[in-house]
Amino acid sequence: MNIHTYEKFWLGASMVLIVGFILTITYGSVGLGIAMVDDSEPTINPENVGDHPDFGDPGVEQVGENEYVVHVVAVQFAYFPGEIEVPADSTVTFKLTSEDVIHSFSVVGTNANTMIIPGEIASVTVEADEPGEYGIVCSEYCGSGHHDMEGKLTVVPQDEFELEGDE
Amino acid sequence: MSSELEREIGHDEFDPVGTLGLITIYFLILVVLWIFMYFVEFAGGDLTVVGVVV
Amino acid sequence: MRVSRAGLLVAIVIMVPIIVELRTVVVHLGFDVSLAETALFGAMMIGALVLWAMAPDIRGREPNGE
Amino acid sequence: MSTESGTFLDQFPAEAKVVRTAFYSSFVALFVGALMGILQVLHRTDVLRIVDSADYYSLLTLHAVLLVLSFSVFFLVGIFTWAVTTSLDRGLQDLRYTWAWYGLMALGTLLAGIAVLGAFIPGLDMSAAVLYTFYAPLQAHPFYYLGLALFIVGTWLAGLDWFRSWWAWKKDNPDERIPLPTFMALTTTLFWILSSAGVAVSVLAFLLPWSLGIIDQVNALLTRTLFWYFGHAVVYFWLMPAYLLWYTMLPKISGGKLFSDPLARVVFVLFLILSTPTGIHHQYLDPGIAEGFKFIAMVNTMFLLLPSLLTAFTVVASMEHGARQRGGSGLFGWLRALPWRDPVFTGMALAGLMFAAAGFSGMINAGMNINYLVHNTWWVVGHFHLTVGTAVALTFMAATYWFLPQLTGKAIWSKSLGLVQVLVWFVGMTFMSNSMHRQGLIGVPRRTAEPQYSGFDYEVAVGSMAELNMQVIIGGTLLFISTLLFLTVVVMTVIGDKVDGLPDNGYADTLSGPEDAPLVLDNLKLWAGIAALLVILAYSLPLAAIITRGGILGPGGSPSPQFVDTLLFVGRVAADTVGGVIA
Repeated sequence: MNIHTYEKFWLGASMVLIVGFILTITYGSVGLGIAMVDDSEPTINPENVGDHPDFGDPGVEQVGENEYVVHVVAVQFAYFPGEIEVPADSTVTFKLTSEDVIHSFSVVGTNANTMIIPGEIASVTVEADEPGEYGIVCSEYCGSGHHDMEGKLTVVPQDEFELEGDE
Repeated sequence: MSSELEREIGHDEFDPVGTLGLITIYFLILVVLWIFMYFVEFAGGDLTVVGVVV
Repeated sequence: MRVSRAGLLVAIVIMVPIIVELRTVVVHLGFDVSLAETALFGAMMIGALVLWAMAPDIRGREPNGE
Repeated sequence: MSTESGTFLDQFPAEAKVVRTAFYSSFVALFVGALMGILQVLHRTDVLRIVDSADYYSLLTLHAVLLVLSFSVFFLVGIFTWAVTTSLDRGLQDLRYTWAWYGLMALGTLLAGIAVLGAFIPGLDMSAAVLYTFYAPLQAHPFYYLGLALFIVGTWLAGLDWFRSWWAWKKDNPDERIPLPTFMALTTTLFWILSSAGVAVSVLAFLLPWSLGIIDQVNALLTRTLFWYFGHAVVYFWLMPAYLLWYTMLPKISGGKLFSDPLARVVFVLFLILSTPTGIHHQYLDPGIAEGFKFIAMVNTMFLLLPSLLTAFTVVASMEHGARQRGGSGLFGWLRALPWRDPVFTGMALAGLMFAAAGFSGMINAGMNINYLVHNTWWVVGHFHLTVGTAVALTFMAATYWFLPQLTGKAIWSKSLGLVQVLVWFVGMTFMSNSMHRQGLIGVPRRTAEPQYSGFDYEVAVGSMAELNMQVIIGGTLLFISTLLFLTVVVMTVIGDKVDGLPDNGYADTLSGPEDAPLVLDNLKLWAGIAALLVILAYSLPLAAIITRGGILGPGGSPSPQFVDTLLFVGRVAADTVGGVIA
C-alpha cells in the first residue's frame, strides 16, 4: 500500500490535532479542575420526590463557609424554587432532580448546564465570583409548555445576602 | 469527460501540492479556533464548573 | 476573463461566509463594525473580485472551466 | 464496470425503477420537511406563528423525522442499490424481496407521520410530539414507535439485499477484490445493523410495550442511552452515501481519478469500527453516567475524526488531479479549472466545503468538558445543519442532477437553474447556520417554540439579537426557495421527454487501485468482529451500571401524555360495536 508523502504528512498532522484535542480536554479536567456531572449521587424515586429529606423542601442551604447547596426540583414546566439567590465569592452546588420527564438546568450564557433525568440526581458545583443576574432555562424539550419553563439565578454581593428564613 | 482533458497525469507524476496548501490552511484555522473556543469562550466564561463535592 | 462566469459566481458565493465571519472576528478583536459597514466592505470585496476576474488572463487564453 | 454501455436505466431497468421510487419518496419527504422548516424559522423568530406554540413541537418532530430519516435514508438506499448493482454489474437477486423492504420503509414512514399529524386532527386523540429523539417518559402514540421499527427493519432488509448481491457475485468471481462502491455499501450496512440494534431494543423491548400499556414505566436513562447508542452512528449512516459520492463520483466529474482506493477502504473500515462506541458523547451532561465512561467515548469520538480528515485530503487531491488534467496549474490556480458550471460538481464541492466548517463545530461538540458551553444550545442545531443539512442534503441534491437522467433516460430540465439552486442553498445555510452557532454560544436553547424569555435578555457579543434573528430568517427563506427550485427541476425533468446521448453509467477510476490495498481490508468478518468487540467494551459497563442503578424498568417518571387509556377505551368501543353487529 503506497501512501503519498503529502498524505502521510496530513495523517501525522491529523493525529497531532486529535491528540491535542484530547490533551486540552484532559488539562481542563485535571489542570482547571472542571468536573463532569456523574454517577456520584444516589438514585431517587421520581414519585416520592416530595418525601425526600432534601428535595421535599428545596432551596438554598449553607453547608460551610462560603459553600452552599441548592436543591431544585424540575417539573413540567417550572423549577422549584424558581428564583435562586446565592452570594458572590462562594462555591455553589446545584442538586437537581425531576418529578416527571427529562429536563435541563441551563444557566444562560454560562457554563452551568446539566440534564435532569427522572430517577437521577444531577450535581453541578460552580464558583460564583461576581454579582450578577442570570436566566435559567430548560433546554431539553419537556412537553407542550417547554418554552415557558424558566427560572432566575441572582448572585448578590456577600453583604446583601441572607438565607430565607434567617432573621 | 475525457474529451475535455488536456493531458493525462499518471499516479507517479502527480503531487497534490495544491491540496497540501489548502489543507494546511484548514489545519491552522482549526488550531486557532480550537484554542479560542476552549480557553476564551469556555474556560474564560462565567460560573466555572468545578469538582468540589460538597 | 480570468475565470469562467460560473466560476466567478461560485467565488462570489464563497465570499459570503468569509465576509460574515470576518465581521465576527474583527469585532472580537475590539473594532466595532456596524452592519452597514460590513455590507459596504463586502460589496467592495466582491467588486474587487469581479474586477480581478474581468481582467484579461495574463496567459492570454480562456480558462476551460466553462 | 459494466460491459454494456448506456445509462443505468438501459442496463438495469427494473433496478432503476426501484432507485427512482426510493428517490421520489425521499423528495416528497424533503418537500414536507422543508415546509416544516420554514414554519419553524418564522415561529421561533416570532415573525409568523400559524400554529399554537404547544403544537410547534409536532412540526419539529415531523421536520426531523422526515428529513433525517425519510429524506436521507430513502435517498441512500437508492444510492447504495445503484452502487452495488453498477459496481458488481449484476441485478438484484430477487426484486420481490427488494420491493418488500421498500414497502416496509414506506409503511413505517406513513405510520410515524400519521401519529405526528394526528395532533392536528380534532377529535383524534393521537400525537407524537416527542421529537426525533423520543426521550421517555415523553410518550408517543404506539403508531410512532411501530412506524420507526418497521422503517428500521426495512433498512436492515435492504442491507441484506446488497449482501445477497455480493455473495452471488463472489461465487462467480472468487478471486476478485470487492469493487469500491460495493465495499462502501457493505461496510456501511454492517455498522448500521450493529448500531440500530440499540434503538430496536429500546423501541421493541421498552417503548412500544410501554405505549401499549403492557409495562408501566421505563428507565429514562436506559432508553436514552440506547437511543444514543444508535444516535451517533446514524449520522454516519447518512454521511456514508455522501462519502461514497465524493469518492466515486466527484473525481470523475472533476475530470480526474480517485487519488487512492486503498485509503478509501481504510476510511470506511474506520467508520465501521468506530461509529458506534461513541454515542455517550451525546450524554456528557447526563447524571448517572460515570466521568470515565464519558472520557472513553470522547477518545473514540476524537479518533473518529481521522477518517473524515483523511477523506478531506483524498477527495480534494482527486479534484486537484481532475483540475490539472483539465489544464489547471499553480498552487491554487487549478481551482479555476474545475467544472463550476456543472451543478453536480459545484453542489458536491460546496457541500464538502461546508462539511469542513462543520468539522470544526463537531470537534467542539466532541470535547467532553467544553460541552457545558454548547450542550443543547442552538449551536448544536447549527452544527448538524452543516452536516446532515448540507454535507449530506446538498450532496444528494447535486447528485440528483447526475442520477435523474440515469434513472429516467431524460435530460435535466435546466442545469443553470440547478447551479443557482445549489448556490442559493450554500448562501442560505451560511446565514442560518452562522446565526445558530452564535446564538448557541450566548445560550439560546435549541428545540423551543419561543426562545424569548420574560426574566432575562441574552448578552449578544457581536451585533444584536434582532440582527442574528434576521440572519436566520434570510437563511431559512433562501433554503426553502432552494428546495422549491430543486423540486421544480426534478418535476420538470421527470415530465420531460426521453432523449438520446446521455452519458453512460459509471464511476471514477483510481490512480492507486485496489491492487495496492492489503487483502485484509476486504475481510468484512474481521472488521465486523472488531466493531462488535469495541461496542461491547464501550457499552457493557455503562449499560450494566445504568441498569444496576435504576433497574431495568425504572425508576421512570410518569408517561406524558398517556395514550393507554384512550387505546383501551377505543378498543372496548370497537369490541362492543363488533359484538353488536354480530348479535
